Amino acid sequence: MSAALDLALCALILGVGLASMAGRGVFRAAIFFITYGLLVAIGWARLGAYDVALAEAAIGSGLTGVLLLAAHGRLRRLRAAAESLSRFNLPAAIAGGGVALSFGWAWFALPVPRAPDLTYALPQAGVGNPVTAVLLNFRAWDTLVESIVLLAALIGVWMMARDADWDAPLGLRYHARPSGVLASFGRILPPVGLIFGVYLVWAGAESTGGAFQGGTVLAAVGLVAMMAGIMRPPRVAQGAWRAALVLGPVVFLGSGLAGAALGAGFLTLPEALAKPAILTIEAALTVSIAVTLALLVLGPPDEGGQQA
Amino acid sequence: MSLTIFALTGAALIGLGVYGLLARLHLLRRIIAFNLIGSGLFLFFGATGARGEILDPIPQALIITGIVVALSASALAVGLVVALAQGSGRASLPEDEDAEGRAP
Amino acid sequence: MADLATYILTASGLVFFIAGTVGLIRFPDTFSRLHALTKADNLGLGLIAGGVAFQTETWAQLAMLTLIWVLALLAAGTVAQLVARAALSTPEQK
Amino acid sequence: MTPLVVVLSLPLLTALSAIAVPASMRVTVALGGVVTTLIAALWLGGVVWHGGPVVLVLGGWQPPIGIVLRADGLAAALIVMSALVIAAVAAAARYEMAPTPAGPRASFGFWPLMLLLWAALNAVFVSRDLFNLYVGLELLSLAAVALVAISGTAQALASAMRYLLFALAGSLLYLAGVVLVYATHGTLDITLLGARVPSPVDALALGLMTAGLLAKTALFPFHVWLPPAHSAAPAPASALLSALVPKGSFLIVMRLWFEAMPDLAAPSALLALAAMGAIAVIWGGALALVQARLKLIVAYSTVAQLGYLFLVFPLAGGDGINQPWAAGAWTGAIFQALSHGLAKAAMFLAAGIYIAAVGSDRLGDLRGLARALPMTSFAFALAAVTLLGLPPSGGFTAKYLLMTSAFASGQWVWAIVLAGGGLLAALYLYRPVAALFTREIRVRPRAIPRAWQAIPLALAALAILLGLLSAMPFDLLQIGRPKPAEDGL
Amino acid sequence: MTVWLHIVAIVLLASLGGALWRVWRGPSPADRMMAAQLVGTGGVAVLVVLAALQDWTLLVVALALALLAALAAVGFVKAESPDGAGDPEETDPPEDWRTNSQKVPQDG
Repeated sequence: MSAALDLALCALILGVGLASMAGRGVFRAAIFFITYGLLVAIGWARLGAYDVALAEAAIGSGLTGVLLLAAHGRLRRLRAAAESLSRFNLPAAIAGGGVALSFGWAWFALPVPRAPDLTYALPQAGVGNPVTAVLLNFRAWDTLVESIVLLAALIGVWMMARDADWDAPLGLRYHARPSGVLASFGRILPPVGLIFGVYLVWAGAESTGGAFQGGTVLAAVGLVAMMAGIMRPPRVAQGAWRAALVLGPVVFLGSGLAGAALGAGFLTLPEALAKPAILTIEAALTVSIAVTLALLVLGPPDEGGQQA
Repeated sequence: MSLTIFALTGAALIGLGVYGLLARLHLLRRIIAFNLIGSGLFLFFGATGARGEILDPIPQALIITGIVVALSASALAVGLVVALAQGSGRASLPEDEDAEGRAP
Repeated sequence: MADLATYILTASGLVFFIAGTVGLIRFPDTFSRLHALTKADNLGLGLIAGGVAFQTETWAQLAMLTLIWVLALLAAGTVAQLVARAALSTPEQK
Repeated sequence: MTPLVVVLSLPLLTALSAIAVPASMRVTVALGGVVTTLIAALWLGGVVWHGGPVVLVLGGWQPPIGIVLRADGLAAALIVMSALVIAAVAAAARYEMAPTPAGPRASFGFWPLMLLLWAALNAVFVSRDLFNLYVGLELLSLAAVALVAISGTAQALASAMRYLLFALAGSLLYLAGVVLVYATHGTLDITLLGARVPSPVDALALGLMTAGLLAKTALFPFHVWLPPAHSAAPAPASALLSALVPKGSFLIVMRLWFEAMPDLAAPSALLALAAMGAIAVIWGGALALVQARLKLIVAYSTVAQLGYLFLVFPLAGGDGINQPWAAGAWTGAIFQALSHGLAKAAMFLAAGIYIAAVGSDRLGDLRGLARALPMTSFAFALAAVTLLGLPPSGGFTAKYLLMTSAFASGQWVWAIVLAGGGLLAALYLYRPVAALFTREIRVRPRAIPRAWQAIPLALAALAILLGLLSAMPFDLLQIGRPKPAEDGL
Repeated sequence: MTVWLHIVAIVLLASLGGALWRVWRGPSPADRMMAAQLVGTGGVAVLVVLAALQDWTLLVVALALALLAALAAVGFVKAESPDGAGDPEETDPPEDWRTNSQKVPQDG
């Protein structure tokens, strides 16, 4: 029974993946990719990877979807959204088929699993959720660099602005009917999202959740509020927002350096301090992730003028 | 059984993404293709991490990191595509435009 | 008893979901499809959540189920309204 | 607080500060960070030279649970070279990127992106964890692509997009291999992988990782993105991109083939790597010969010069690792990476000065500039000496070591490639040097501050010095070399 | 109960397949978007069922999906509006929506 469920789910995932690559029109491809993220999130739920399911639902489906749809809208207005008729391309199909087959072969050729033994390490990690323990303690350096990757992408996106627009607020100038459905939605959703996002960060220490998932939820409701015209997007020149961007990485790096200065070692969390330290880092990181993700999706300042 | 289903789905998704990346020239489509490859890879990885008696948390943590990195790259790529279209009116690379332009 | 309620509620939920999908496939134009859709699937979700609610172990789970349904309703109502108007205001396009 | 921690965290911290502080303080903060990190990098080099490899077990968690960083002689040498290049680039960027003529957008972005790129490089040079390397490479690539796009022209945006496509394809290929490695061995640590139980999946994993890294290193035939991208960026960014960025992914290829999976280094695979490198030397040189713009000549020369690096694989890899000539080949390749970094940065910074002076980098417009900009033009010529491999430069040491290994191992063909590549370099570099040093002046140049003119000269002089004082870096590079080679010495 | 919940999940997925057919066919963007919305609601329902079947923690994932369900659709209606930033409910586009910006772009 359970295999039938997985088979049905995987058939849908594959079908949606195929639909997002086949056919004409990038709009349809983008819509399929949104549903794809949702189905893959269910797939992660089936695999028992609940933290990943949460991340995929929030990032893979939610934020990437808005990103793609907004990009499509901009391209359509620039008359660059049209796509030529898709033709079957044999060399590409051979390459794709070859890659798929080699991974299929690899799955059956893999030796017996040899996961690292975490039994002695987990009790010292400070948090009960093993995924959070890996992200914030065992492999904290990865997570720190990853939060910086987000930041680098944001600076890169800002570099796409026209020089004339540089001082303008980020993204497009969103507006909506003040008493309309969208505005009401933009007022109701953020408080709920705020509570849920904070809950996810707090709960992530012991169960499903974490800074990235919580930050994504906060970014998403912030985006809704901005698109509904409730909240005004910041400008690059606003120092408080830039401080919010770097807060998390600074706290993270600062705690790592404190460990080194106090003799424990770089990025080392003494067992007694591990839990409060992780929660502090996660709290700061959530703020930065939320702001960074929201601004990433918002895009560079764009006043809609023509390119000089 | 179920794990094999997920792993092979992941393998097929990687292949699909590779096909799309090579065969489709519109840059937004290529960005989706990258995401498909990444996601298929993660699905494969997730299946390998679930083979043992207890679920290995390290692949899960790596996958979450990977999802965030993929979003960063996608956002930068989307920004580039829009800026490119603003400057040139095209959303494909110059060397691909002939191929793209010939189509009806 | 609780199990029976689950069976009945989830089965009815499925009926609504299937009805919504059939409407989505069969109805002739965009607006009638929109109409059919938003009511059927939200009722379906409500019934399924109601059915699952009989299996919950804690009040928190029950509260969460309720919240899920309320949020889905809110989203669906907003989205249906906005998308319908967007479809009205933009001419037919590919 | 070890120097390694400082070298890793200070560029990050400075980048974060450069983002947060007001525009008026940005350059000061960035330069402060650059100088301090340069000192820390030299300190690290000294510590490694005297005390051997510096190891950092992050969080106290040994692999396979945690991540280990290790600065061996190779990593330390690359860190010191990067710090020198970035110090020069930052000094030049004071004139070019802040705040005019580049505009507030470019000057906002350049400093944090440069520092993030630096942080990524240092992280990649010392990381022993394959997934951590993936995250570091991703940071490196995104910062590099953003630096290309900074100019904002349609051509720069298209080049950046092409670069990003290659970089992302490379990342995914590499990640695919990493996934297979973890699924097979349950560890990502390079040292632990060196002692792994071999599996049939390993070859696929190594192939995928290598292919991805080659795309990022722009080895032939994956080089097409490099020249347009490197020439479209602002000159200080071009210097970073050409001199430093490809070394990050190349170092990982070396770590994989020499340390993680040396047992898979079959002669045919090593031959294929070197053959691609040899074609890159010839093809890149030939294309550099026909370019009309200085930055494109210099960028195509990067394609050629990176090709030399891959000659190390058949000369020092596989069974060759136990041969007496392996040490020379290995050290020669690293010398090539170091001297190319210094010389190439000098060339791009010189190109930036020419563009600032005459508003163009077409060879015709550069005619006679040596009289107006003697220091810069002398620097360009000096850097050319290194790229040609003429004594007493670092490039000479590199090519001499590779050449003697090629003769010693009986692999004559690589010696021919080295000689042919040098000849081609002489031809393609003769054109700009001859144009610069001719008597007639085509365009009247704008005045350039003397301090700015001196920056490329300092770098070019360092590239020469690397050859003159080659004993010290030679010793440094032997520290922490892959084990089997030590028996061969 | 376990078997029944499996059946519910499978039937739900099949119904999602029907909605996906509408995403493929369109014809209007609104059709595709609304069908994707149905997939979203159905996905929440599947996760609710899986929560009962596997682990109640999955309710958190379902909640996140429900919370973000409207995000893509809001992005869609924004992108569909004439300037990419509007609202289909605005009967007459406000004249002063650019007042907070510093410069008025020159059309041409």
